Amino acid sequence: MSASTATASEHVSFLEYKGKYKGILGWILSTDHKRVGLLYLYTMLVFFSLAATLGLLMKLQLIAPGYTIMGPQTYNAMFTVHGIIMIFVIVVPGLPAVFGNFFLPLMIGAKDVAFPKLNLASWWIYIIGILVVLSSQFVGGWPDTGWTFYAPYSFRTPANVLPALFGAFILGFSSILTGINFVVTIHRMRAPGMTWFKMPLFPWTLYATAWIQVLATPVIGITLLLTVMERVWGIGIFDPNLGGDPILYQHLFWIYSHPAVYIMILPGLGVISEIIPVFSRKRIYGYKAIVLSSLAIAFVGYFVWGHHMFTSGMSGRALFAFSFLTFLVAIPSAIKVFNWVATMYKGSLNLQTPFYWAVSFIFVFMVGGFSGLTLGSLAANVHIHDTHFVVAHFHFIVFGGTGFSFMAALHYWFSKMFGRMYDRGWANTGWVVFFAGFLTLYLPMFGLGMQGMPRRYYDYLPEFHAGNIISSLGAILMIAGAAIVIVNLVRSARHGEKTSEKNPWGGKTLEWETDTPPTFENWEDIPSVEERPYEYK
Amino acid sequence: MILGASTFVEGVNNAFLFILVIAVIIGTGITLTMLWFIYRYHQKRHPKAVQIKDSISLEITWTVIPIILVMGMFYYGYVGWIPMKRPPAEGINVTANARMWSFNFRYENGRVSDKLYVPKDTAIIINLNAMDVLHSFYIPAFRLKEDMVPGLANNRTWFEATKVGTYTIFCAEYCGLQHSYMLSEVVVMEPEDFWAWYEDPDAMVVEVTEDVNLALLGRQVVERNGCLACHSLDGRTLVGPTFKGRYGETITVITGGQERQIIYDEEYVRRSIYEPDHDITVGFRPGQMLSYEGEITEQEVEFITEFIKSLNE
Amino acid sequence: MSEEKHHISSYTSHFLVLGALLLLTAVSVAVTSLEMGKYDTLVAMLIAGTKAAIVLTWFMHLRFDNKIYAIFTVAVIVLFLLVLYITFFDYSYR
Amino acid sequence: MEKNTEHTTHVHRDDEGDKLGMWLFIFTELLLFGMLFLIYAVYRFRNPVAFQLGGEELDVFIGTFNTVILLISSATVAMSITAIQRGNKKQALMLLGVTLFIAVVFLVNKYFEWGAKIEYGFYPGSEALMELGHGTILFFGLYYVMSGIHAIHILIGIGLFIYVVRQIQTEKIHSTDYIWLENTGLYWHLVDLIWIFLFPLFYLIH
Ligand code: HEA
Ligand code: HEA
Ligand code: HEC
Ligand code: CUA
Ligand SMILES: [Cu+2]
Repeated sequence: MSASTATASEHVSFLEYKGKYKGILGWILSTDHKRVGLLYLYTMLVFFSLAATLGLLMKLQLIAPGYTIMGPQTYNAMFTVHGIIMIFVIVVPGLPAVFGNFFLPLMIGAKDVAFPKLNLASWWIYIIGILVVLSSQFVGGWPDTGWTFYAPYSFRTPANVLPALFGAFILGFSSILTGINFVVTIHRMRAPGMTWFKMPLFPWTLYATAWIQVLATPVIGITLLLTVMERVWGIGIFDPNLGGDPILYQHLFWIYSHPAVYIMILPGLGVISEIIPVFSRKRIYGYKAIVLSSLAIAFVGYFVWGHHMFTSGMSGRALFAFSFLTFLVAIPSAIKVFNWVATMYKGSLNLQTPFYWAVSFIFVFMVGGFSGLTLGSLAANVHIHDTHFVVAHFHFIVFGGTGFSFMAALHYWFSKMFGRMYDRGWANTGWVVFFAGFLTLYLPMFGLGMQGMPRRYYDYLPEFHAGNIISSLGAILMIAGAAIVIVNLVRSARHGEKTSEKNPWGGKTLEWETDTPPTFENWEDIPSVEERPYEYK
Repeated sequence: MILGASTFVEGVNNAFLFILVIAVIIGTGITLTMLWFIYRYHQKRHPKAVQIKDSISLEITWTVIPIILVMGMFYYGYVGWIPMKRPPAEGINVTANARMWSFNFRYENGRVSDKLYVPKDTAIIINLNAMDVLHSFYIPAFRLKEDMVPGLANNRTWFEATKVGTYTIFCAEYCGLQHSYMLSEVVVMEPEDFWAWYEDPDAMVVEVTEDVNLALLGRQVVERNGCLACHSLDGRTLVGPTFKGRYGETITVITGGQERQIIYDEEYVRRSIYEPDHDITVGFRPGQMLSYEGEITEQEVEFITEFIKSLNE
Repeated sequence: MSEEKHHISSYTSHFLVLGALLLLTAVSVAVTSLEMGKYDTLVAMLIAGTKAAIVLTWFMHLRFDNKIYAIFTVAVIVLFLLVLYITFFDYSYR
Repeated sequence: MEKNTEHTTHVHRDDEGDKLGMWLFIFTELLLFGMLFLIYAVYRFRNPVAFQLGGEELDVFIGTFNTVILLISSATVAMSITAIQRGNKKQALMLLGVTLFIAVVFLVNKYFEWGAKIEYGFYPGSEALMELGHGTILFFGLYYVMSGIHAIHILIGIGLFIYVVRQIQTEKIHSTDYIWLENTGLYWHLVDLIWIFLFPLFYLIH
């Protein structure tokens, strides 16, 4: 690790670099931020496939009313595990853990993150958390509470929810550690000359995200812990029979989980802010506005949690305040969208796969965002709360937002990460099928929700059949698209065309100045920065 | 959107439409602009990008305009919602009881029903009462939804139906295994019909026993009270033990932590219904089944017993 | 970076701080016997808040360290108080 | 913990960074306990009388005693940092020894306090408690949870102190490299900080 080995490892990429350990140990015990990032990526791929398969099975069950392929207990367990994995294992750590780890140090000109060992530890904690969640399969069956674990059902259900609660609690630690790591890295390790307002936008969003991770995650930690205690000892805090208030549980849950949705989306917004200028060959429009809007989202996002509880029996005044704040929190997102579009204006657009993902991101993000506004409106929410409209909203914005930006980032940075280029033809085909499948799958759900089909329904009345058929067929189309995209990427990572081109897209941020793939400690000399990012001439 | 049949419909629909219109206009606008840029400024047609300076006034414009728009959205949402929170002083009071996984409705004169019967154009004030976990009282056609929270005092909602007809009531808050089967109906009638139903003397003192099949009556009671969500009639174990082939058997239960053998007889059935946690059948959890004290009469217990007995044949 | 100057607090100052904290504890215990009705909690919290501020400023060195820590700490406390305040939008008007 | 000595000595040592990391960790702790205080506030607001009566069940003397010794231990930690900065290893070790001792005494006190309550039949889920009103159940539920989680933090603190003492003995921590001690100190002050609020909220309400 010391400076002397750095000379020996000159021009050896981090993928081939030989450290203390060999083989797989060289990965799972490596503190190199790039390897940790890839570890997260592989783990996520595995569990995403698992949870996505559960999603598909649910859609198959819903293709017709009544029993089609599973019973209600299985269905309930499925959306619970699907939700827990998708939220706590995939999209919350998502972009920060994979691309944040890999690219944050590269983009700010550092050799690693501030606490590399802690970084590795957070991956291990993450793995342990996942295993604990999944262990429920073997100790009393999968939980059946939904990912929200609402009291009092979560301590009255006969299913064993303890492993899931505990697992999610552990996953929270991993998230906190990543957050601490990033804040310190960004404060202390920026390259000489990189002032705050010369920092690229992706690190900026990571910074905002990291603060939410640090300040919101403990809330869910203590909430889940209390639920565990409630179930084991009956302390009464959320149990109405003992004087507790179930609505207080919801407050605590959403005090975390609303900010958490911005943990999911902010880094995605950052990625898009990287991609749009690069493929437009243009300076980003409104750099400062975008930075400030990220911080504003992070801050205001703390005070809108109550919009998940509009029909919960909360006081009218609280509803009023939460609805008002919810509308305010939409403004910074609007600012970003306008600035992105303005960036394309009079650019010189280079149409590549990452750019397709980015543009389709803007589209689905808009649809998701507008449906969010509908949900934020008091009167409308009363009708569509807890229906498939909500399901459509969050798949649009979580899967469409975070998922699409994840895909965009993967394609954008692919060659830097693996030293190989993906097959562009397949990548574009995959995107088309995926996008089409996505719309077919989730658009009908808006209709179903407006008609009044509640969510978490194993079975439904015949009047909801039409929408469900289309949606289920869409799921199949989408799986096909996703399979093309993923198989193409997995194949290309192993056999794709080799490249050591440092800067295939003509980006202006620091990560494009390192070798492809980067060497073990990224830089021989830490670069120094004079210009603002994205200064195209 | 779907048909509407209450006084809230207009407010909700307006809020919805207002947002929808803005969303469609801005959404299509932005999408078309992007597509146009993609076409017009494609590398081939526009090889050299033109760098433009940021403009503060533009940033302010597209901050202020959305703020105005969202305040409009907030306003419509607020206006549509206000009446839901202001039940009138006069109206018919009904208590809606929810438990896993059925609703029932109790009227002021003591009449209990598993469907909600209401007169048209009259305010109905519903006291929401959840007995075990969260449920939610949802009538899409009325644009009405309110969670039923155990232990929450003053948990009320109200509505005024405007069209005669039958509409579905859903439970919209996840409440376990049979959540999707926790349905009921609201029947909106002309006021005369309603009052006739309400004061129907036969409804109160139902059964004149002679020549009626008690087991059949029992079956009705069991169906009406949602027992079948947890107890099967064919030997399968659902949430609770099956009803089939149990009557008269010697079974093992846990009473106050002690295992003991008892006979499944009428006395046991009565205790199971009124004090379910007194004897817990081995292999099941206490606290799942709630007491039906005050909801199922002694007479009905008799019917249920006959019904369970009849399943032995 | 690690060569920055460090402030070294004297033992005397630590003793003074401790003395102040103990004094406030004593006051806090003593006041409870006065019946002040609804101001009880307010007074208790004010005293506790003062003690907390003392611990933060001197024992935890916020006064001498980089200002950023103090700013962050205040921001976090404000955030918490806002969350608490907003929660009571519900409970005060139910 | 936040830092690792090996890495910092080889590649780059950044005491400020380590301290920032510790502060961030403290913020997470503040919010974690903050939420418990929020729950407390809500339930006290809804059950004022029961909370008052509950408070009278707790022994003010033990509470005050624990407060006083915890404050003293905070001072000794702070002083041990001064000692290390001045290069006075022996004094630092002695002061840390006092802190450790106090931490243990605190736990012993807690043990007896809890023990007496549990013997009395007052613990979550106990029959005696269930017979009392909802407010009382909540008061004692919160009392056990909050002082329990606080006690766990004391335990972790004891572990940290033992580690730090060993590091001082082996000269890994010395007058120019004492960030571990400083961070442990910060952590300990946090534990104190929380107790400063727990004490009046549980023992002093009337
Ligand atoms: C990535 C995650 C993510 C993001 C970013 C958002 C963003 C938003 N969400 Fe969403 N939400 C979820 C994930 C997310 N949500 C999840 C998972 C749930 C369900 C949880 C569960 O119950 O299981 C949920 C549920 C949910 C509800 C509760 C629904 C219910 O149960 O009744 C509400 C209600 O207000 C809501 C609102 C919003 C709003 C207003 C935004 C805003 O931030 C959106 C802002 C974006 C835009 C507005 C679009 C872009 C702007 C323009 C194109 C410019 C023009 C704009 C204007 C004129 C304003 N969301
Ligand atoms: C990131 C978040 C995320 C993502 C991506 C998805 C993806 C999908 N979800 Fe998800 N969903 C949630 C988060 C997510 N979901 C949450 C939080 C809930 C709420 C849970 C609750 O109520 O508690 C929910 C609930 C939910 C429901 C509602 C259940 C109900 O209320 O009754 C349904 C129903 O259709 C559904 C379906 C799907 C489907 C079909 C997909 C599909 O789109 C998945 C598509 C994925 C692919 C197409 C990838 C396929 C790839 C492969 C199979 C691998 C091939 C692999 C290799 C070659 C390596 N989800
Ligand atoms: C929420 C689920 C649920 C509902 C609804 C329910 N029960 Fe039960 N019931 C149970 C469970 C679980 C048990 C076993 C535990 C016990 O003995 O309390 C049980 C036990 C019983 C028993 C004893 C059965 C045996 O084989 O030992 C009887 C009789 C019974 N219930 C009758 C009824 C009747 C009548 C109704 C409707 C009016 C009803 N139950 C509704 C869950 C339910
Ligand atoms: Cu009752 Cu869902
Ligand atoms: Cu939200």
